[in-house]
Amino acid sequence: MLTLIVLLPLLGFLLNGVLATQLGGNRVGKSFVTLVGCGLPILSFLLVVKAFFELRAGGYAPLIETAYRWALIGRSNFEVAFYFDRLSAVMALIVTGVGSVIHVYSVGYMAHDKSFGRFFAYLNLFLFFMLLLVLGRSMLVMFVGWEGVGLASYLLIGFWFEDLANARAGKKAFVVNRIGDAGFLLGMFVLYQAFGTLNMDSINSAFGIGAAKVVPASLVGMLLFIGACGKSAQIPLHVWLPDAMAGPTPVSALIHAATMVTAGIYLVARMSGMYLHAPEASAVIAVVGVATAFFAATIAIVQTDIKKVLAYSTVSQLGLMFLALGVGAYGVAIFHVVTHAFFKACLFLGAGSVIHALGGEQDIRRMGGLRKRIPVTFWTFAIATAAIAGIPPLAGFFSKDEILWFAFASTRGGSPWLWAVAALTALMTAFYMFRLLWLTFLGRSRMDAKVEAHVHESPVSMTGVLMLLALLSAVGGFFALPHFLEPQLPLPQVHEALHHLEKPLLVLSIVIAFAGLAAAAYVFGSGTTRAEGLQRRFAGLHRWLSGKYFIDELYERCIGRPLVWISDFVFLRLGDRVLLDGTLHSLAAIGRHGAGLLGRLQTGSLHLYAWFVLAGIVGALLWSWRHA
Amino acid sequence: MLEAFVLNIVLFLPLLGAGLLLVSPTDHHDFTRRLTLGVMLLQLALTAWLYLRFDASVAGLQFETRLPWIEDWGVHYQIGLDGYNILLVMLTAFLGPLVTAGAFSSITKDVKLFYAMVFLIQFAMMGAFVAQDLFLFYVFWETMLIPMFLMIGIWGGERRIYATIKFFLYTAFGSILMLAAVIFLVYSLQTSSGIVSFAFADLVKARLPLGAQSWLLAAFALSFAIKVPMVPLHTWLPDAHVEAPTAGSVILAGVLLKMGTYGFMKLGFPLFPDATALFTPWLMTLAVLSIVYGACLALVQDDIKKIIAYSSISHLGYVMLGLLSLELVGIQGAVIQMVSHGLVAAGLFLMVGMIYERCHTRALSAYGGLAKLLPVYSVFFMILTLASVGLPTTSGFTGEFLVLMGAFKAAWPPFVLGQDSLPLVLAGVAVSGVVLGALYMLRFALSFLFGTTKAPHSPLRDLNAREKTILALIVVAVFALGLFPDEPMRKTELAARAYKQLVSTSRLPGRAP
Amino acid sequence: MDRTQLLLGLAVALFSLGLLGVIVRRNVLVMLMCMELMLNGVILSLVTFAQQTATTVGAVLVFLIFVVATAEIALAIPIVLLLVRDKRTLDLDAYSDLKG
Amino acid sequence: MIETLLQNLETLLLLLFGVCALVAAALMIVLHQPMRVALALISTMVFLGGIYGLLGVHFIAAFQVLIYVGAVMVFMVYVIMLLEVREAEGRRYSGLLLPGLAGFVLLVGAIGISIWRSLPTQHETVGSTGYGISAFSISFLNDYWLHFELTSVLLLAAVAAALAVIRISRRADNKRRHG
Repeated sequence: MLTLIVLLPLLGFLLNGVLATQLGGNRVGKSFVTLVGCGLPILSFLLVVKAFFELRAGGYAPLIETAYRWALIGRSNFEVAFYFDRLSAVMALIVTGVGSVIHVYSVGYMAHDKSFGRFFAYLNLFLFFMLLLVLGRSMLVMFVGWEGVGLASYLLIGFWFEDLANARAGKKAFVVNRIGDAGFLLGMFVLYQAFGTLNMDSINSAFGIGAAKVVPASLVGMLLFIGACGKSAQIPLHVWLPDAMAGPTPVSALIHAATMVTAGIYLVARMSGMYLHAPEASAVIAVVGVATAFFAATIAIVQTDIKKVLAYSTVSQLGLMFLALGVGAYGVAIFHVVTHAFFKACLFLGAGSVIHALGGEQDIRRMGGLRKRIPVTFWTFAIATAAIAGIPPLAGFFSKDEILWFAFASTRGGSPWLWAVAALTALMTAFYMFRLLWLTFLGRSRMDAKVEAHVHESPVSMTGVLMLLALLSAVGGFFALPHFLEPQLPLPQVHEALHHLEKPLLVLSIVIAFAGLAAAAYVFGSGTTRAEGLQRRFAGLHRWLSGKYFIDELYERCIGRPLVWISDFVFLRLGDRVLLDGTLHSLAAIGRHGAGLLGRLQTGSLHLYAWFVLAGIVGALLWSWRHA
Repeated sequence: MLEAFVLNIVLFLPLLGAGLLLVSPTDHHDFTRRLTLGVMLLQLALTAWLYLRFDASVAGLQFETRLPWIEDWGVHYQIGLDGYNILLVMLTAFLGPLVTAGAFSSITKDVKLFYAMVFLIQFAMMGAFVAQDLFLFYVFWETMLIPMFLMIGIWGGERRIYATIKFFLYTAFGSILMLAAVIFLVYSLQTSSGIVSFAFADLVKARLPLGAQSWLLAAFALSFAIKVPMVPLHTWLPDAHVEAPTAGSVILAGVLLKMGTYGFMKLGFPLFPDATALFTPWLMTLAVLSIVYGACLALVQDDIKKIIAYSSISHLGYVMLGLLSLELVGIQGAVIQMVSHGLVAAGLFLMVGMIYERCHTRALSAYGGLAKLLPVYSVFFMILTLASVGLPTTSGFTGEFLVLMGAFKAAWPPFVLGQDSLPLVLAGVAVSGVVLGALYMLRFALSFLFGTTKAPHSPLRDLNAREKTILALIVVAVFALGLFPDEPMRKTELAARAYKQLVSTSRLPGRAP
Repeated sequence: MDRTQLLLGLAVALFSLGLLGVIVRRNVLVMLMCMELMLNGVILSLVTFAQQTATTVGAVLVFLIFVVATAEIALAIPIVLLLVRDKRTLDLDAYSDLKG
Repeated sequence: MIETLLQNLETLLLLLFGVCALVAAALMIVLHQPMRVALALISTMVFLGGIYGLLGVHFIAAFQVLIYVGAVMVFMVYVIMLLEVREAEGRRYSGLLLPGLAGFVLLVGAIGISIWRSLPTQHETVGSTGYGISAFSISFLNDYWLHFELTSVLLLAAVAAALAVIRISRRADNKRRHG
């Protein structure tokens, strides 16, 4: 059954990819594409639900299903096997559930695109790989999914490839992910040579019984975290995600917010058995996570593209999830993954609805006053915004608060300054999210007249999805997910001395959320004049933030250009052309010139030739004396 | 018995084909093409039958033929299949019809002569793979050179003379050193054991002193490394590829380059295990250098054929790395990587040939947005590109993954024991090839397929049925090897074990078996 | 100094004089004749050795040399005739463009 | 007494013939006229024939006179007469006179020393164990028949080549005449 769950989207990919594109000559119409493209993921979702009930009926003993043997080399058996436990059940539900609704949304969103079939084929391909990633028992299968979702992401970012910038963003995403994948590979190799297997349950239990001495867990943890950094857009590999917004908006919602980018969190949580023995790696994860959260939030404050704001917000939220992982609260991180999937998908789809309504406009400086025009979108967007900002009792509040609490009090590396930075991030999150809400929907309209005339609410297939996701964003926090996962992912111990601070901190985080809301209301509530004033006063800071700390430029200067320079100048010109071919050509030239010199001896004078004969005879005689 | 006979037929079928072409009419090009394709398909069918009959549980030679040839020198006509060559023989037979069909529309000059050359190369390559006698191997090894030389020289591009002479000089230089080494090797076998034989099985038994081994391995390695090619002996390859006609490039990349790695695996390392142990750090360094160097150079080329040529250098570096790792995983990976590269590079060169037929330029900057103009072409191109990048589920992944895993597994224990950290560093650098591979291939795909449409000739017609069939076959093979590599690896497993056994029985300290 | 050495010395002198003549003389016919002189030197040495070792192989070789000399002249003379007809001179230097 | 005298006479004659041959050969280098050079060569050959006779290989002496003097040199003299070259035009010697002489001295020295060093000091008398034409013929046709046949092939080739040369010259003539 697990195999079937994985294979259904693949079937969808093959059907749509062959029949509904020019590869098979566009044989089928849109209704077929819709039926296959949405039906199979929904079927897959239903199967996951069924599997979940089976899991529960079996007392949560993991379901294992081996599809086939990929390779048997010596004693190492590489099998394609699927593993279904609490963690993968949660992830699979999210992936197929949120995935299915986004498929449905896409039907409306992409209705007028000429590559309708190709789009659904890619989406199904993504689901296939994502399910491989989530359900794989072996790291090998996970890696296949890991790279595969990267491929799907690449294809979807560059979906409108006529614009070179889109294709370039896709390439950037793929290459940056590949850097992470290299780390993943290395970590995998170290584990393999230590244990001779790549099955993650075996590895975790091996660490559980004290294999930590055999293999440096922190090293492996760091290497795997490099992979997680790539996929989940953490510093220093975060640069690809904002550019990835070049893809169609449902893609941004599905891949670059709800599912794929959380693969890194899933990886760390899945390998938690190992990370428990890797305190150094965990500390690094926490610091990188909180730093990413903070810096991404600062950038999000000044972005003007609606999707870019959400993208940086995603990076920031992912950072918070890593913070939770770093302090050992794996269940909490997964909890935030789930709630984040709900409200971020809702936000992105809402943004998509806005963009759809405005005919492609994405700049929030040219929006405003949309509340009345597209009310459903506004209300769902507002709920999701409140959720991400941490307004109780919406979903984001619960998960974020737990992260903050464990960052503060966990015995596995929690500390007050981690909490302080995370809280500051939460404040900024509330601020920039409400800024977004305000600039987009409230206040006066700043739209062109032509655009304004065109504004319309989206079809019901889109708004229905928005409402469903908004509902989930609102109530999602009431599933006590960390406790559900606790048998598998135990929560860390809390410093006893700090226990009494839990309630005050809870209140504080509510205050923070409302403070962000208030600040946004103050700055943007009455037009943009105050905001512009602030921008003038902190012009230098603003330049840094809107330039995204010039990380892209830095990479370009320090890595991109030197690489090309070395390749072109050192390797190609100096190495290949001068050193190697040069040596070769000079050898050839020596031969040619030598032949020319010898050729001059051929004067045509027989006398000279005869003299040479004479000299030769004398020489031969003298030589024979020496060797007599 | 029947199988041994069929293997002989498989070997000599191309020669027969060339003979048939000799007596067939000159001007009936279509007849020539169909005849060639028919013979190639027959060869493929027979080879496939042999492949299925091949018993994976038997170590050593199967379907063997051994007849005396030059008895005074102990030379035998000895051929057979074993785990070393079974996949490569299959690859050669598989690519034969594709090369033939791929050249249907591109070769219009001296068609008969051209296909005769294709037959001759096919014959020589097949022979070099199935030969189990060093003398026979050498004869085939040299025979390969001549039709290839002619193919580039007659049907090549503008600088074909330069390219073909460079190709010839490089390979002939290596071959002559190898010949000297062969003679010395047989001579010393005779003096040490009194046996006069060129058979691989006998030669392996001769244990020479380390000094002699080193010189002999150096001679063999030079010859093989030129063929592979390993940096810094690679500069003939881009020129040869660029100037060769499509079929030439396909044969070169698909099979000919594997001669080098096959030679290392079958001859170079097992014959001289002690010297191999001595040379391993150097060879490994060169292999990793090839991976990185080839990738970097592919990054800055504008000629699309050169990009693929340099990527070949990079990919074959992985093969060498796997062979040198002496881990079962790495060795198996190296074999798969050989086949995978044969398929992928052949496919990419065929695709370049197809676009060249339509647009008559190989400059990357002349193209753009082909995905819009040629959607079907682009799909195939993308798949092969991703296979070249080594994306999971394609054959490239199987090869690269297992090779890197093997290299790492071999490098880790000496590092932990504090003996030697060089292999680990090299394995780490080799992993970076994964990133570089993505970088150059996607750069290629980016400016080739995407962006605003730009092509030297429009309107372009998309692939026809013949081209689609060729590419579809390759793509199917690529995925089969990526998804189900177990079956082929069963057939090579015993050979990989034997190779490991032979090479790692070194008497040198620090590398005890 | 016995006779063998004497005869060999004579043979050497004839051969060397012949070679000297080929080197220094300009007239083609004279050069041809000097080559004959060289052959004669060689024949003398062969006869001497044959006598010394009392075998027939030297004589056989001498016989062969006669044949070769005859063939050589039979070919050389027509060539010289051709050249003279073309160049109107017997001076060897005029033929140096034959080197190609 | 007479025997020793005869022995000495033979040696004396050998010396005499040798000196004469040498002088005639030297004359070949210095004489102007080709005809005179030819005559000098003929005398050298005749003297050599004498030497062969003294050594007891009469059939080679006969060959020498018959083939060389009788056939080859007559041909040569005929050509000289045909071309009517009385006066060698211009200089007698090429530019390599001095290097040639130096080489000559070196060559004579080198071979002379070689002979000196390599010959064992055996005092067998040359000519004491002579053999006749019958021994020669038998050995020739028994042991060296292949060489014999090859000489005939060589001669045939020479004839063919000479014919070819003549045809070329005739064609060149025709061309000159018509063109």
